[in-house]
Amino acid sequence: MSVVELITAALLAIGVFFYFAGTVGILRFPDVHSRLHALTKADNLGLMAIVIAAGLHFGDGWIAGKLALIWLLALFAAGMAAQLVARAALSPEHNA
Amino acid sequence: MSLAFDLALCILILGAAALAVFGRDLFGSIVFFIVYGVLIALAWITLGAVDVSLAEAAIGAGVTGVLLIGAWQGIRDGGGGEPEAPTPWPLHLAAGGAAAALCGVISFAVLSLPGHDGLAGEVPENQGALELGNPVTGVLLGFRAYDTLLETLVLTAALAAVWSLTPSQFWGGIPGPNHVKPPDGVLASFGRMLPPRGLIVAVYLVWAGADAPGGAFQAGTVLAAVWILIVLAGLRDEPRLSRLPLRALIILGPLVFLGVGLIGMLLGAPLSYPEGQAKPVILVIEYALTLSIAATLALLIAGPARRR
Amino acid sequence: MMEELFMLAALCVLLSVAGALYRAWRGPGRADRMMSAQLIGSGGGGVAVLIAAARREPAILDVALVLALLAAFAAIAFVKTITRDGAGDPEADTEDGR
Amino acid sequence: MEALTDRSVLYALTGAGLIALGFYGFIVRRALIHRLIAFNVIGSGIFLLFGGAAYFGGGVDPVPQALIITGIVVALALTAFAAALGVRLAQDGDEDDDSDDDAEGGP
Amino acid sequence: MSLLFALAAAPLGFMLASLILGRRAPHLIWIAAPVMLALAVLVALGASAGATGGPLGGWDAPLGIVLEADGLAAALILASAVTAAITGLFALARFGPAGRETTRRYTFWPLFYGLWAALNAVFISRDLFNLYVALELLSLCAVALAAFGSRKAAMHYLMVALAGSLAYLLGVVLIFASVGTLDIGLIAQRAGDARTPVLIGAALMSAGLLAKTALFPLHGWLPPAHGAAPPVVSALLSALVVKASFFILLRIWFEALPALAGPDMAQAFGVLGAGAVLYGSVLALRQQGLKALIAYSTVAQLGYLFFVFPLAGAGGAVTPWAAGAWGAMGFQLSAHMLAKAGLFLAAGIIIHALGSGTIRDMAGAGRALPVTVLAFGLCAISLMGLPPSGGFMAKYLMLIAALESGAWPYAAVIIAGGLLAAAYLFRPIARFMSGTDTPALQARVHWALPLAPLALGLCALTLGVLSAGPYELMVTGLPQAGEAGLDEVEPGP
Repeated sequence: MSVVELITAALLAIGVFFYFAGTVGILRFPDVHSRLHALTKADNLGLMAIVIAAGLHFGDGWIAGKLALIWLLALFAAGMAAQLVARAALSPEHNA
Repeated sequence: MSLAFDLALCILILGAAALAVFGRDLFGSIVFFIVYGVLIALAWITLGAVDVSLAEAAIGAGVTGVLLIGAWQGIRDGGGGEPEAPTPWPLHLAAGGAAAALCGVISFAVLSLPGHDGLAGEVPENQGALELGNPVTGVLLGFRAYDTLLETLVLTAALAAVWSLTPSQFWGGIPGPNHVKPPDGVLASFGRMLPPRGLIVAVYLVWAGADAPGGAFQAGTVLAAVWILIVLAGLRDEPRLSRLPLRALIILGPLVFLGVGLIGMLLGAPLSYPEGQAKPVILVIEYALTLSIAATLALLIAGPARRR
Repeated sequence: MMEELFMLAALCVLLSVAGALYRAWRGPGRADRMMSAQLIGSGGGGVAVLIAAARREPAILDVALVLALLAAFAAIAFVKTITRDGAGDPEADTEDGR
Repeated sequence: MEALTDRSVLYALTGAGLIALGFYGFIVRRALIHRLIAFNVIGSGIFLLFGGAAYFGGGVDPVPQALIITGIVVALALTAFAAALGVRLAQDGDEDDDSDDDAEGGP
Repeated sequence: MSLLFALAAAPLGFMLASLILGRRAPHLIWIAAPVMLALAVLVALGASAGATGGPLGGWDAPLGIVLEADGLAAALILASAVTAAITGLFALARFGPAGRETTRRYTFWPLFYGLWAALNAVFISRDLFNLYVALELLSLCAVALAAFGSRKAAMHYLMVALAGSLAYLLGVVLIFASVGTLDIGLIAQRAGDARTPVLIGAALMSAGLLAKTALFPLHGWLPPAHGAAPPVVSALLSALVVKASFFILLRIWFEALPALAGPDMAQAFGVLGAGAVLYGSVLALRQQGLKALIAYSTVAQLGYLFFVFPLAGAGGAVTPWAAGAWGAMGFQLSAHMLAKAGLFLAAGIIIHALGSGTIRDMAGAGRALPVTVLAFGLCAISLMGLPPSGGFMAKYLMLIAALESGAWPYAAVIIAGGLLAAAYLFRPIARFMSGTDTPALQARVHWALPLAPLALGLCALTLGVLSAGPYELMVTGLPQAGEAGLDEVEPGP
């Protein structure tokens, strides 16, 4: 196993760990807003690790750009969605 | 490992579908339907059908989900729907029995399929004439272009059908609610940020579609999503449906497609492409279709006019 | 070897997303359900990236791109249901400074 | 268990399951949204079955892929119209409030 | 070949044009009607020498799509073109040009042309999946038009249509997966290799198509949807739309899978058809509304079509009369198109002029609206099967075929159906003629309007008078199975 492969494997492990951490948070945290934290932050870290691992694996600049775009889009979407859902969760109707 | 993944995916697909269809709460059902759409898109990836996966991700998970949300809202605000009269148990029993029988019969049919090569060999053999790298685009716009032509007109007809539900006092007006515009809110800034990127993705998809997975339908759907996002963020209002440029945009793609078919007819064979010029002609059709599909889908989701 | 590893990771991410969907099923609030649209966007995108790497097929990345783009789309549509007609600004009531 | 080692059969059978599930839902659920979801579940089940049946190791035969894309778009068109019809039905009911100007002209 | 493509492409072009023309779109029918009639006549002339057609874009089956018009298809294209053209001109009264655009004046036209295009596409296509797309276009336009009358009925119709198209699609998928082609001709050659999945697929397709054709007992959606719509729309739906799914059924069983259709299946279709004839007629007798009566009559008349399966198809029917049964079905299809459209249009004029839709209030309509009632009577003659109409030819040929092949229960149903039709149609006609005073008209009727149902009624009559030509056309290119019986056809090489 080469160094790059080792790093890739490590990144994959990190990514999966963050995804699992996010899931545990979503399942165990007591209220909507803390669950939201768990979801948006952990999952995007996980995605980042995975994206870097995939970029190393492909080893191609053009593909790395596309991967970066995917991660950025997901990041922006998560940030915005978290904001909006958090506010929506404050309205009484939504907790009905 | 791959098999374990496939198994897990199939079980999840069935579970998500069950929750979507049998959920008590309509809102939850729609959520699970979107989840289901994403899972189906993943299934198509593992089957190696990236073109279908793109279409399913864009249409099945994205647009249909948003469409259902809009319908749920409209039905709720109209005061209809939500409390569902319980269906009598004999119906459940009969339907369950019929469904089980159906499942058995179909599974039996699937397992007794003889197994053959289908048309997998024919496409690459003939693809050279179209100068396209992507066989699926070759089928859609070459070998079975007539299907695709009718399909785009199904979309156009669906738009006419949706418009036919406009209350008469609002005809030619603006669809959808009047979105409040918070100029510096999260939504607005996101709405400003996302469209250029969505535009890039859409252009890329239709450009790549000739030789790699992608194409007019996928790109048009992404463009439509961008359009709707701009409206939802309150940056721009929906256009007035009586506007001539809008209507011209809607018929542009089908008209170009139909026109190419008719020109081919005058030159000998309908829906054939001039020799050596197939690729540029197909690209022109694809670009025109992308624009029209985007407009049509966005207006389908917006629904009939609701304001003057 | 690496292919297997990527598929294993894909399986793990898939299962983790599935676990999180339990919350979307249980609720209790609509906000919990809305979150899952976001969740499936990032999770599904991750799985697609992993499969693309496992098969060395960059075309699959386009699916991840579309999923990431449209996850936001669904999330916004969900949040918009908060008011009648979906016309209102979900940020309006709780904002004090702007 | 041997059959399950074949990916194509697995997906085709999943498709069959989805069809049955959607069929049951289409009959027993009354709310329009549920029925439309069931309709789309059956539709994608049929496509999945199609994809599974047309899968040959390396990928799905391109002709079925094109047919499936066409089918997805057609299903979307029908869903959109059904949703619009359902909304109008819920909002204004069945009475014809808006044909006055048209009915003057003739039968 | 080019002609067939034009047959589908021209109305699609008119559909797009009507979307952009807006307020001026109704005038388009003045161009569309002659163009489409000319195309239909050309196709009929071409097909009378034998089936015409070819692959689209130079891509032959199994890869490409083949279009073909045999004699029956050409006859139906012509009959539907006449029906649609006259109905379209009639529609100018309600959806014609006006000072400003309104919802229905605008949306009627694209849906109308879309429906016409889809209908032609169904008649000429030889590809199962292409038929699916065409059928969906047809259903979509039809449901949207039905919603012009009652949205609730349209929703019911839509649900049936959705279920029907899913069943059809599943069948197409199974057949493609079994034999690797969608072309009807090639399926006939290859179906023997995989009987079980093909048969399951065909059964699913048939179930879906039966629901869309509204064959008893799946007819529940039809009367409310057809009865409540504006008369123009009812005419289109009742005369044209339900025929398309029946036509696909014919293609499947007589051309794609003749070797797989057993006599039991043919008899089952026949029994359901007989049920439709009797049940639809009895219910038509009990209707109070004029349009509801005509709608139930459609349920009954559709039943006759299914007699072609036992009479031209079932085992033991290897008689020269099988071709007669095939021709009878062709007459029934085209005569019902013309007569039913005429009945709905005439009923529309009467209801509009008198301001009431119940038969009881229509006393003396014959004196107030003589031409309209004459047209109603002419169409009714064809529907009852009285000579010398097209409907007479249909029922006469069918009766002969039934008696000759010893299927006397069908003969009895045909006679009973004719008597019942006479009874339920006589009721409104007697009412139109009753009393002595002329009722006051609630609304003015343009003098040209009654000419439309009159023309349709005359066409239905002419079909019977000049029956030799149409008969020759309908049995041109007759599928082998229609001649020799369904199970007599050996699977191809």
